[in-house]
Amino acid sequence: MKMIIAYIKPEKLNAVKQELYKREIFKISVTNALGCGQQKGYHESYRGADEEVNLLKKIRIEIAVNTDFVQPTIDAIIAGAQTGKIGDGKIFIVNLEECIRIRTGETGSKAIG
Amino acid sequence: MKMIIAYIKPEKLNAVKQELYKREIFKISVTNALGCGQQKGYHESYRGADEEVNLLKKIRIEIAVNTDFVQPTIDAIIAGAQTGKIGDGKIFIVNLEECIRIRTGETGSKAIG
Amino acid sequence: MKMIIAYIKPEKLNAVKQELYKREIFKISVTNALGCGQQKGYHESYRGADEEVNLLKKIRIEIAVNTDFVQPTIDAIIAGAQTGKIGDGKIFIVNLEECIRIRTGETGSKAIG
Amino acid sequence: MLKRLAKILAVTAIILISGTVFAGASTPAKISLEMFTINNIWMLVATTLVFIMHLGFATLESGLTRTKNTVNILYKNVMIVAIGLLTYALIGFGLMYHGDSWLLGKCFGFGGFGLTAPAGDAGLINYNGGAYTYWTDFIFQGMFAATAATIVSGAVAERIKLDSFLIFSAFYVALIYPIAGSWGWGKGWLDRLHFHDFAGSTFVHSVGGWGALVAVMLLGPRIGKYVNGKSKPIWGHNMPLATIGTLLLWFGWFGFNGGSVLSADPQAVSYVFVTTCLAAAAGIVAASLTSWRLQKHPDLSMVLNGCLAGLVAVTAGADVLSISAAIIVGISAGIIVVLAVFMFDSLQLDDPVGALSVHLVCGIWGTLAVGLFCQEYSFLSQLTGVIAVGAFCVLGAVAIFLPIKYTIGLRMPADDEIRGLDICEHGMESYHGFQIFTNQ
Amino acid sequence: MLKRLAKILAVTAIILISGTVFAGASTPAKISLEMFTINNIWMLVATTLVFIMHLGFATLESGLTRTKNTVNILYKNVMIVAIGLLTYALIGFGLMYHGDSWLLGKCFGFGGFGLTAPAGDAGLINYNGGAYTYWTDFIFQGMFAATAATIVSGAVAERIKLDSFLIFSAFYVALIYPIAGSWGWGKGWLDRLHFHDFAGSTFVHSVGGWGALVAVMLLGPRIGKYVNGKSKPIWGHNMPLATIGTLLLWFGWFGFNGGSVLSADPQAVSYVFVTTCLAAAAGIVAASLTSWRLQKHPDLSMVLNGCLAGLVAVTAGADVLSISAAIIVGISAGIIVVLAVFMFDSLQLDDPVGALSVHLVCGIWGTLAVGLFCQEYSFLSQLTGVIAVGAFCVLGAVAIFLPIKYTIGLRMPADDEIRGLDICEHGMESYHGFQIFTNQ
Amino acid sequence: MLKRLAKILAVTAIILISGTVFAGASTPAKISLEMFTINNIWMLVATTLVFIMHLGFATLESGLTRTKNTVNILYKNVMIVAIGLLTYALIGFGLMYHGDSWLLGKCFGFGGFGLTAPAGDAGLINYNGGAYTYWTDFIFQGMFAATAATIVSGAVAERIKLDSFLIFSAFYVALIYPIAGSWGWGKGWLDRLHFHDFAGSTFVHSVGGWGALVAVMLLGPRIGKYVNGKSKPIWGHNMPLATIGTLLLWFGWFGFNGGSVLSADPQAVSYVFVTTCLAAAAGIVAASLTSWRLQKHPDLSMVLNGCLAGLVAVTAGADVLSISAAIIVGISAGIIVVLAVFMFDSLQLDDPVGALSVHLVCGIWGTLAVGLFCQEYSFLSQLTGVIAVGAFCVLGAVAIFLPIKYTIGLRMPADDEIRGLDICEHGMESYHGFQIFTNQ
Ligand SMILES: Nc1ncnc2c1ncn2[C@@H]1O[C@H](COP(=O)(O)OP(=O)(O)O)[C@@H](O)[C@H]1O
Ligand SMILES: Nc1ncnc2c1ncn2[C@@H]1O[C@H](COP(=O)(O)OP(=O)(O)O)[C@@H](O)[C@H]1O
Ligand SMILES: Nc1ncnc2c1ncn2[C@@H]1O[C@H](COP(=O)(O)OP(=O)(O)O)[C@@H](O)[C@H]1O
Repeated sequence: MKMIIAYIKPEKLNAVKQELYKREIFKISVTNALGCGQQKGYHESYRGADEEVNLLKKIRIEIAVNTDFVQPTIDAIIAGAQTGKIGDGKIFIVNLEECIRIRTGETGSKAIG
Repeated sequence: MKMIIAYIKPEKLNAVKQELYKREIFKISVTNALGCGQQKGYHESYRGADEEVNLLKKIRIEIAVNTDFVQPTIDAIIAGAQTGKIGDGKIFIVNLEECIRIRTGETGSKAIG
Repeated sequence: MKMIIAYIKPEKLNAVKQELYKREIFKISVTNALGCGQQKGYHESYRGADEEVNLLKKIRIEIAVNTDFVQPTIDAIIAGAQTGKIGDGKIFIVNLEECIRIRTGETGSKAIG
Repeated sequence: MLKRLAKILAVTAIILISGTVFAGASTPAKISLEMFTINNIWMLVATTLVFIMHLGFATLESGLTRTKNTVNILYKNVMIVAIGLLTYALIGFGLMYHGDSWLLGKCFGFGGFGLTAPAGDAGLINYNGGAYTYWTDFIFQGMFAATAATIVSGAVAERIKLDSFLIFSAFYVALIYPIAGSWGWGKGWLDRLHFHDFAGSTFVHSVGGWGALVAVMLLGPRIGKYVNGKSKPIWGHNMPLATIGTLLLWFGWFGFNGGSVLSADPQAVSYVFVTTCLAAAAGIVAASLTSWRLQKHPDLSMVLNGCLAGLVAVTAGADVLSISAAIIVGISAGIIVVLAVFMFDSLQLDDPVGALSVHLVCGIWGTLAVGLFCQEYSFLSQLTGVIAVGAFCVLGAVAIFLPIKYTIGLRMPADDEIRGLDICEHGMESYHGFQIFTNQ
Repeated sequence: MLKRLAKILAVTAIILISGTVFAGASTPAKISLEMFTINNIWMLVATTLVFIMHLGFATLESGLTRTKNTVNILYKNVMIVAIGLLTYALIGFGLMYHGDSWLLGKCFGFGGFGLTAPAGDAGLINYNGGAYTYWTDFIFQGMFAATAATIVSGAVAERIKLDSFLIFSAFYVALIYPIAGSWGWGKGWLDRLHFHDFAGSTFVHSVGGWGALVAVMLLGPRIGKYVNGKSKPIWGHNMPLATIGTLLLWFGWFGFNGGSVLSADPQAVSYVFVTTCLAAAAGIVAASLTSWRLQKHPDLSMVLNGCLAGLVAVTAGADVLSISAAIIVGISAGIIVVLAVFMFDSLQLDDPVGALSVHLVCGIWGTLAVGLFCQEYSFLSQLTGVIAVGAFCVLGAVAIFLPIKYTIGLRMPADDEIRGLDICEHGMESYHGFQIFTNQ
Repeated sequence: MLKRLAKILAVTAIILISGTVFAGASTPAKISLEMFTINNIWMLVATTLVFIMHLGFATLESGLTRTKNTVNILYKNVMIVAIGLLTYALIGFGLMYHGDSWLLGKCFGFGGFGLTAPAGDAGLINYNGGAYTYWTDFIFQGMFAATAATIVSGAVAERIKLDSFLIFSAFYVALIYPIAGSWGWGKGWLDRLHFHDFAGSTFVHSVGGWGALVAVMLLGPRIGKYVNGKSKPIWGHNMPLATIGTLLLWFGWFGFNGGSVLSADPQAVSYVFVTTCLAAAAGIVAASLTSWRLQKHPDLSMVLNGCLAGLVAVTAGADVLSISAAIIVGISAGIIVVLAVFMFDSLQLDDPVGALSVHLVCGIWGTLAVGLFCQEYSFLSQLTGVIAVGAFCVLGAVAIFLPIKYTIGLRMPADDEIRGLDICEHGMESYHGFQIFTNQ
């Protein structure tokens, strides 16, 4: 099992969800995050003092999947989030050792979906 | 060492904390998250336009523990968060390679607690 | 590749960013979190009812780096966030199996920076 | 439920057809046209100020409760202004001020449905050396009416069903408020007793407070408020909003008390302004010190309650209390309100915004204070008024609530209460996009 | 763009030098000094109340839109008050109320730039049995003027360029509003036709509404509002703010309608208060029931719209409608406004705050209602007024917008619209530090 | 500290016992009862409007600072109204308006503690061709008093200890404000000099501003404001709140300036309305353009400051400036205020809300402008007034602050400042449940 973590642009969340659904990946968790990457920030100014803001609004997605779902998940995220412009985001994959469904206590691949 | 990540219902946080304390697990980190799982969402409507909301409010807990604390931690989360109803959440376990206490620079199992 | 997760005090974020930049680590993701650790909480009281608050405001940083950048990243976080007082936070290191740049589809170490 | 409301509405419209356009200017014989105009304009300005109290209540109540119920509270407050004005036009005004159409002793009378301005001078309300038009009379009194129901709204917040609350409010404001009011302001038996309630410590605030008490007892506390017998804090979500509400209420009180002189009499109105403001100020300082001492930290929500406590308490005697008495009434109200919040909490009567402590307790205190501080008023009469109105309101509220409880029910299902009334009753959020973290 | 504005400003200042300090007290011959003073003070209080409507619009409009555009909306609303007052002083007042300086039939006249109080009695405005000073006349009318432009601001929110909007507003309020107004209130041809618009259902609300309609059509909908032909909800971010806005608008309406009596006449002003409030209340109840039935849940934003709908609709006839007619006008406005929101949405005319439904549709309805419910006014005249003003405003708005569209452009670049106007136009955030989650 | 306050309170109550209930209506001999009533009602309406300025300050100041200090700011503002009114009743009124009880030249006099309405006509304040009651006089003046201390509150926000601030405010408003005021409005030596300050550019705004300047210098900047000699932005957390504050202040200013006519004189009051509004409008436009040019983006907080700058500046001469002069004063204030914000920032005088720039700088500018634009007033007298009041206030503020600094201290411990005053002083949060992200 793998844990897939992705940072995407906020306005792409719906598209990514759509693409995941198409590939029958229904369970995801989302948090809002600030990201500092290649993308240029913007300038905020307030009462004469300026600041370069380079922590931009991003959305962090966490999806735990069985190994055979890794590629579809990656494909879905790319299909939904790619614009080709800087700031599209990243996907990270981490090994997931165990997964437990709190409701039933089930573990492993059965619990993940 | 393991990193335990759990998604639970917000109103169960206090109960989970209680159960963790009972098992002498005192250190946790919490973020708020939105989760999309088996649980049915609800309908929001605004000025005539509707939307099915299926990203529900969840709380994400991150607990780094030494290996012998993994089972107690899982038990505690289940004890605190289980209602038996859909939406109770998931626990994920990832291998933790290193842990460093910023204050002292200590590493490994000493640093975790 | 490693995924470095750190919890620091909110007011140290700028200092940590500065130190990371010095070591040419430019890409980070940040979320706000609540942490429960060794640090004493504080007392909130409202209309006669009291509560001990021990979930303190923290900032969670996630940095994916190639293996040779792990030590500089740790050094930078410690340099920026250490005050020597309880509550300085923790650094956790997890193995990162894959990293994909959404914009280009690049993978691995090329994609990380 | 919707159908029922719709019918009531239709009836309203039909009956009100009796209302007619004013029949050209006319002045009361005794006072000059100028004086008539001044008095009338002041009463209208006062009406405008009383109106804004509804915004005060809406913001105060939503500020002191949680985000997940904010739309619901705002919705209720907006509806209550509307329901209050319409039912008062339909029936309340006729129940409260009917001249001398008593049907049952000096306890119950009825002057007829709808609004009809008597022709000529008869249509002018002569009062307190001044005069104003029939329409001014109605709109000023109508604005008062709705406030009583609004008081209930805060106490039952975060758990009552929306339709049940609206039905309760409609009946309470249409029947209980005006009948109680007729006993005093409508020249009924309490007025005979020389009972003095200048601007409504009893007739408005306590009336609302008693309704709130019944509601709180029937509803029970919010989930999570009392855990293993211990009271848990459930924080209000927006202190600026609560502060806006409190200061808008004070702002409106200039009209509430100042307008209750019922004329623009310079001495009387200005004196009422001074007692009102000094009592409010004294309430703030006293509540602040009390809270500081008892809670270790000064609690803003208590100070806001203290301000309102001073205002509510001085309302019964704003015209007759001496300056020092007004300040003492304010100080004591500021202390009492903090202790009352603790008391209701220890009785596990869950009142999210302190409405019982402010409106009921300090309304009673203010009414009794008139008997204590002013020789011309008897403590016994004041006490009689407090008890009689209390008994009537409690009975009335029970009589309205019980049928509702046993038909459509009073309380939200627990799951909905946890998710919040905004999503469950209105399908919307109060602060869309904001990240709200809550484990309650 | 900045330079252009700066120049306009300079010209203003210079021309206005003609304004002089008042030349000592003087009273109109016929009425007593007392009556003069009362009338005048009431008009000034009414002015103060109308002023606060700008805060009402600012909060309502920002509450019903997204956090990322809040600074922008607030900024526009603050600027509009300023621009409205200054241009009205410079030119608008002279275009609208110029006595009898008609240049083109009874359609267009001009009384000169700037403010100059005629000496002596000539400077006193005698109206409706009362009187007030030249300065009172100007400031009351000036406060009205800016509201028309503010109405546009809500409809074009979240996508229009700031400078384009400000330029449009300046011209619209300086030229279109006063010329249209002169036809009726300035004793022009519509007044001759016996067209009745008491306080501006047509001359203020529809004028704003027509401008908004043109703007909405030229701009197109917000990104993400219509996806594959389906309307998507774009939630307002702050319901307490929207409620504050609505109730402040009602509060201001006491001055808007009450002041439009143009004297402190007790019967007239108090009657207007009653019709205004009952129509607002009826609008609330009707919109609530309509929304409850059609949307399954009662939508707070619709109820707020319903309140304003009742107010806008009753504004044309607040002085002449019977009580029951006022209530019926309010009820129908409350129903109409909900349906109108659905209609505009299905036409993909994206109006974030419902300005078209409230101000345009109910403005028209209210104007026509005078013809339907009052025998002394002809439906045909009312219809003529509605159509003529509509045609003129649409042409005027197009004439102002098109040059802007083809020079500096009307609409924000898509990327900036997504990021939000606050960052892109103002370099700042409305709620700094708050975590806002949005995927829109 | 609590005990000390409690004692002061007790003394207040006792001394005030001298206050008595009004002794029945009576009119001044010369003017008609009607005129008396109108004047009096207008002054009371103006009082009501001035009152709401406290809500304006509370919301403006909290909107322009951070969430972690919001409860604290609201708390201070609510307390100040109360402290201001009570101390003014106790001693301030007697220090400021004591008829002719001078003790030290025309610099210091005292008319006695507490409130006592002189019997009969003697109790009526004859002023400016009008008249009003003793109580009206007190409550209008009392509302003014507290505003001076509120100005300080914004400048010292986010770092001052709560008890220290409250003690300072109590003394500043009880002693410094009324003594300075007595020099001009109390018919002291500045009045003799023909110094003109119509409604308080100097006696209210500068008095507050000088106190703020001393406080800011003694306190030092907020942690994180100046890093390595560079000024860092510390964003205000709630722009809608700041806008509400500003427009409520303008709303209140109708009473502040309009009421300062001290009668309902139609020409005078309406003229003051016009100058006040045009100056505010001019301040908005000028600040907007200045900010747009200098900061590249138009900064809403600057425009809000510009609005207030125009209002503060026109306040000294609202009755005597010509229309064009009023606009020029407004424009210059709008430019000055932006530059002043930059200047104070470069001097590392940290003023979170721009109180120094608005109230001190524009208060001075407005006072001097009367000397520049009106032939009947000498620039030298105006300058003398500015300097004398400045020197007195600075000395007074230092004399109050230093003992506090060396006993209980002025500034919060650094750790508490970082965590926020809401948690550390009040044990509560302003927006419970909201996720606030901050690295400051
Ligand atoms: N090495 C990294 N560690 C943590 N987060 C990262 C890393 N690289 C990118 N991110 C996240 O992804 C977001 C987009 O990255 P960016 O480099 O701007 O995208 P792209 O490479 O597609 O232009 C960043 O804002 C950040 O949140
Ligand atoms: N595979 C997954 N990946 C990421 N998050 C998940 C996954 N499965 C569940 N979650 C999280 O757990 C929450 C509860 O899941 P759900 O399936 O509704 O619970 P249950 O299985 O107990 O009914 C979801 O809302 C989501 O936040
Ligand atoms: N074992 C852990 N698991 C998860 N989060 C932790 C753990 N230990 C510490 N943290 C996070 O780090 C923060 C600081 O920890 P704390 O123990 O107070 O620091 P220190 O040890 O430097 O005094 C906590 O508030 C929490 O967010």
